[in-house]
Amino acid sequence: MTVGLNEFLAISGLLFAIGFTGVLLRRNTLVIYMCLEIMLSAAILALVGFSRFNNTMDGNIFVFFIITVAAAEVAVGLAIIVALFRHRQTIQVEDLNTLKN
Amino acid sequence: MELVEYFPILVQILLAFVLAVVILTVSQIFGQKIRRSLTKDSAYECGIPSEGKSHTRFSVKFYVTAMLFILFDIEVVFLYPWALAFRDFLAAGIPILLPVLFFIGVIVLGLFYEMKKGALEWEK
Amino acid sequence: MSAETLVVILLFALPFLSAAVIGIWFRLQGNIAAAISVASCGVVALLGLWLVFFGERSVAPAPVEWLTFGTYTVNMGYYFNDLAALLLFIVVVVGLLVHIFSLEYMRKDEGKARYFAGLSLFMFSMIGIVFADNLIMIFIFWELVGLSSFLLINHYFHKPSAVAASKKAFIVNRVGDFGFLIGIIWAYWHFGTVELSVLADMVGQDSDILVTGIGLLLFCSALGKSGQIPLHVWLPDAMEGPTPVSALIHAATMVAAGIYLLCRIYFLIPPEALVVVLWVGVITALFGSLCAITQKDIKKILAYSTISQLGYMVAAFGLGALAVKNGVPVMQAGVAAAMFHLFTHAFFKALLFLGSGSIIHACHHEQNIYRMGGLRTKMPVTFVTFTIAYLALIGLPFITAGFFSKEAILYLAFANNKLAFLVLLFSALLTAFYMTRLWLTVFFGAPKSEAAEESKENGLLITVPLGILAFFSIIAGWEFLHPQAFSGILDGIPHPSGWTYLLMVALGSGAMAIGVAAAYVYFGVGSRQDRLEREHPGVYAFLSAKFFFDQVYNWYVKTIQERLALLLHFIDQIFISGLIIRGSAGVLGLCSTGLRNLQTGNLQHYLYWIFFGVVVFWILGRTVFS
Amino acid sequence: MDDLQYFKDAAASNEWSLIWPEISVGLLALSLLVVEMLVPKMKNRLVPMIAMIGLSVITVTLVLSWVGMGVSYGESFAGLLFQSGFGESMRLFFLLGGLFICFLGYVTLQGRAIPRVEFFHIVLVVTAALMLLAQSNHFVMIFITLETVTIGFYILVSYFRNQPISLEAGLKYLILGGLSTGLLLFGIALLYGAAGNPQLAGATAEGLNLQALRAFLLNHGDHTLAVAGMLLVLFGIAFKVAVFPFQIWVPDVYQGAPTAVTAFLGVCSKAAGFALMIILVTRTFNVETMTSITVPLLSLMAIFSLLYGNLTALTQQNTKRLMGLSGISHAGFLLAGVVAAVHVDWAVWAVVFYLFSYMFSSFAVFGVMAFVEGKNPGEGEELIDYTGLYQRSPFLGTVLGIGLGSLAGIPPLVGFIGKALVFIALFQAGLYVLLLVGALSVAISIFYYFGWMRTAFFGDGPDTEKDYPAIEVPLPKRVPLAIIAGITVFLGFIQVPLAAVLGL
Repeated sequence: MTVGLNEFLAISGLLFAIGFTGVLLRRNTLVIYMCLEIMLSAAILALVGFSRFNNTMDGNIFVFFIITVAAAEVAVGLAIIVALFRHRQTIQVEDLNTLKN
Repeated sequence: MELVEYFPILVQILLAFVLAVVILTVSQIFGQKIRRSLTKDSAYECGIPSEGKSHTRFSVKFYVTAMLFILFDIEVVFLYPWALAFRDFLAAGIPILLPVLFFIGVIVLGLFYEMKKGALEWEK
Repeated sequence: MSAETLVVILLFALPFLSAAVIGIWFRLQGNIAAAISVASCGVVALLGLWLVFFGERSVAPAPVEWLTFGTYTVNMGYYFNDLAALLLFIVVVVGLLVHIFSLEYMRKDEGKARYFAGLSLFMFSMIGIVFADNLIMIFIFWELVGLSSFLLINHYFHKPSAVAASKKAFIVNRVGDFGFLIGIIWAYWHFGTVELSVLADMVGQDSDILVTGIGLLLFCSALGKSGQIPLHVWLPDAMEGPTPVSALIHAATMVAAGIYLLCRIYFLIPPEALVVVLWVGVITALFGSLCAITQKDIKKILAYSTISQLGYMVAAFGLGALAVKNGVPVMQAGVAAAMFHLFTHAFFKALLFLGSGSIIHACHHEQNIYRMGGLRTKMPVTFVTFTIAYLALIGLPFITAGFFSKEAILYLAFANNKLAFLVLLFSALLTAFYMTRLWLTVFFGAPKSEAAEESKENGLLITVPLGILAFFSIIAGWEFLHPQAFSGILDGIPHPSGWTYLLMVALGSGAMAIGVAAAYVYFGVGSRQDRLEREHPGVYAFLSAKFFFDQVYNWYVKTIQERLALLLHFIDQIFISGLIIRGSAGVLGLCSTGLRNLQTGNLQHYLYWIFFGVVVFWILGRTVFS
Repeated sequence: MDDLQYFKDAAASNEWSLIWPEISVGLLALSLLVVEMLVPKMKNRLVPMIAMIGLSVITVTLVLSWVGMGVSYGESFAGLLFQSGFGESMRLFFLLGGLFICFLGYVTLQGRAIPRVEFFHIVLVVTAALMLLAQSNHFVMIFITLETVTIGFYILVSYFRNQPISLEAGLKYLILGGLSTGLLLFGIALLYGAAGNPQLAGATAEGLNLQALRAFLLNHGDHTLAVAGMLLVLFGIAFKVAVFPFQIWVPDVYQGAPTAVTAFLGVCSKAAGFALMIILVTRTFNVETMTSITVPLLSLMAIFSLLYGNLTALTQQNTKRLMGLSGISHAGFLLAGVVAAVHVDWAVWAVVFYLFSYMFSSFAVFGVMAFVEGKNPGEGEELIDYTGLYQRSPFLGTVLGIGLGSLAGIPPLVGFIGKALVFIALFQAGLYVLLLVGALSVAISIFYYFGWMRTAFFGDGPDTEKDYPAIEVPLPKRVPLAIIAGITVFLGFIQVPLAAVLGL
């Protein structure tokens, strides 16, 4: 048998679900952030898969941009998380509830 | 492609697994038995018990450098397809040089900027 | 540009400028502000009178493109016919007198500048309503009038009651106005235009295109502004404002604007809608006069009497078209009767209010009629003028203006709808009853308080306007004096003939006589306290409960446990107290607090929220909708 | 080889002159950094000036260019961009927005130990991205510009890096925004995959190009992957415009962010989202098989947003949160307008007009907030702090009154016209339920807007014993506020100029 589009989609769907679940369940902001990146990777995988099985390059090119954007996002995100940690000494979500109601 | 072509990978995984199991069991069988107790298992059998976190926090400068590295590292991504297509495009007379030069120029400007900001000076 | 157009532009510009100038430069110099405002009003009055008597009637001679949406352009022009002339006459005359009156009445008030700015703003908006030639313009000036009334009621904003009253007025009016707005949109969608003249032609050609819904929605506006049941609740409270304001806005002009609007767009109101209009008016007339019986605050009495008189006008309008000639409803009679009563009522009710203002001014802001008394000798001018107004209101036959206009309405009712006729007649009797009570208690007997003791007649600034208004309260009803300017409207006044005429006079004046006599016998002259209250507390309590509109409202404000009240008095409760007075305690307030607790500040919860949002809407998208 | 030919054509379709405003805004942003490097001494005064002057020059030139050569129309950059009247008007919108935000930032940042230059730099970059976003015609373009905007906002929201609440707001926005990005991206991937599927007739190689996508959807609008992708994309954008149920982040982030950023977020970010909504819902997904889903779905979102925003705002005491929550209800209005635009073409312009009116009115309010608030976090943000504002500073009081009145939709201010237009559009589209809910929510909104106004004008706040200092606003800083307030009133009476721009 061959590895077809469906396998790609299954895995990317799985990644997406894993990422989403992690985002929902983990308490540590950094880990949540990683899970978000996993969701992005899921989308990337889907794009690559489609791009390959639809014989078009757009998907692959798009992936470059996504990677760049993700990198920038990570840079900013890490900066924020680090700065917050230096003020609060914690990045557990349940401790970050000054803003409410 | 045929799943068969993945066979070597399968073999390798199996090998790694088997090897680990074998070594552990063998050592369990032939290694000398020791009486285990809490004191024996603790880090120091004598002297004061260890205190404090095992890992220490390190300077935020690492984060800064790491982020900058990520950014500049990723920008390179765009140069690969460019390099691949460069020759053909140039031959076909498609403007390809100047746009990339502009792109790199912007990145260089960013580099100067962060130098000016002193993000790269380790000692301060 | 024709002279008329120029004058109209001036009429708009002057009050607006004076309001702006005062607001920008003279917020603190009360006297300068007063001078500016009165001066501008005086010029406006002159120009207005010129326009009324010599200006030619014209429909949007110089329209200016003003707002555009879709494929439709609303022009800003004016539409000046005898109807508009009539109201313009009232607005400028009463407005000027009230301005002059205020000079004395508000002399020591620290918010003088604010007050006169408010008056000017009101004149601007009111003139806007008079001239507006399309529904959207009317609506916008409608809101402006509401705003200026809001500001003026709020004049004594350090009094919580005034603040509450102003808010109540504003919100209740907006309730009506949303009906109005929807009506306008619907009308635009249905007829494709909102120009009054164009609409008139369309309906004239084919009266089948009328939609009852549109008529009723447009009627909502009058419901709010003219204090018809169930949106009447704001008018009595509006008496928190200064008395001249009550005279100008809440008796003579603004509350009459509702009737004016109805008459202006009468061709949009199909017979089915008119039945509703009629009965709302009739019930309001009865309701108002019943409530007035037990009030002790002189201004509250007059307020309820205003409600009931407005009820008369609305009823008159509703009656007008019940006579249908070859498929097309004949409105002229109703419009004429309503406008005629509006005309006379404006003068004598304004006079009543100014008179009470003069009394209140003299009695150091004492408003309880049982703490006045014996003012006949102390304030002769006020007494005479007030008496004239009083006679006009109860309709003293053959002399006073009120008699003729009320007769016209009663005759119309008699001709078209006997039941309505009886109710109106009865409320006429009640009117005589409570007004006589007021009159006897205030002016006769011995003074019953320090204030009344040392009260004395006011200066010319107050008495002259009273005199002028008294003059009009008499002659406004004499038809042989009606100028050519108003012929377009007043000629349509229905006249009974032969024995019907005699019957009308007999019944009308009979009811009046009975009312007066009953009040005289029952309350006596210059009584110290309310006999009804003393002897029949049950009846008194029932009446003074104003049919529990306000009672339940206050009671709710105190306690929110009682959910039943919500169902019974939806408008009063949710829209006024539940939402406005006690936003944080009312039902919506509770929802609000409940919803706010969703904002736990915990990122995890937010993530869950979004997750469930995605899931729910995903399922909706994938199953229900597709 | 034909590939090269393809690229040749693509390169040939690059008409750089079309996007001169974006380019010049970007260069302006870079020049700010250069300026800081060259003259570090006077940067605090110089940089904001350069930013504002530059932006205003560009704005004027843009408008003049319309008068001069009219509005260009059609695809360019190999279908990445699509010039149209809509895009042009949004360009103007974002330029004006960026301009005023620079002013607000100048006010907010004064007397704070925080770097200035980066703020204006990022605002300019974001503005350029927003302007491109409004004209994008290709999912790559949409994604890049949207992410540039979002990442810029991550930084801006947590800009007061010495204040934990600012950082916390930034973090919350970061995580939730990342989530929405994930949804959006996955949706795009699915759409792309569905559109390019060789098995399907009418499959397109350009699955990321909106026209091509629409051409595909015309045949396969009910394709499972396509519908799934469409839903995910809509969810992703719904987060950006903060409509129910993706509105939950709004109050916290708005409160934590610096006021200038709150204004930027509340107006320009929202507008960007709605520009996308219009591009996608009314120009791409507008095929029967999909409108049958989108219309009821979005209507539901709009209804809930209207109710949620207004009800929650009723008892809100913090002005920033209040603006956020009322913003949700305005988003509900706009979304309703978008839904109407599916059926009625000119409703698009109603939405744009509403966006403009919303921008002017809420900028007036935010401008006042920037002057009232204190330097410490959360200082001067409560409603109580507005007690007797009119007495303390008649100017600010008046501007606030105008802004709030317009937001509440009191005629004759511009907010009323905006609402009226949306109402008419809804009526023509036959969406009566939305119409009713809209009217009801306007009635509710009157309450809290007027509560605020009364506190500011008649000053009977909860505790009047505490005396509030008068606020002095120097003349040069009055000018922008006065202009904004003036426009709010002026457009209320005469819409012709704006209508002319919008082609209403």
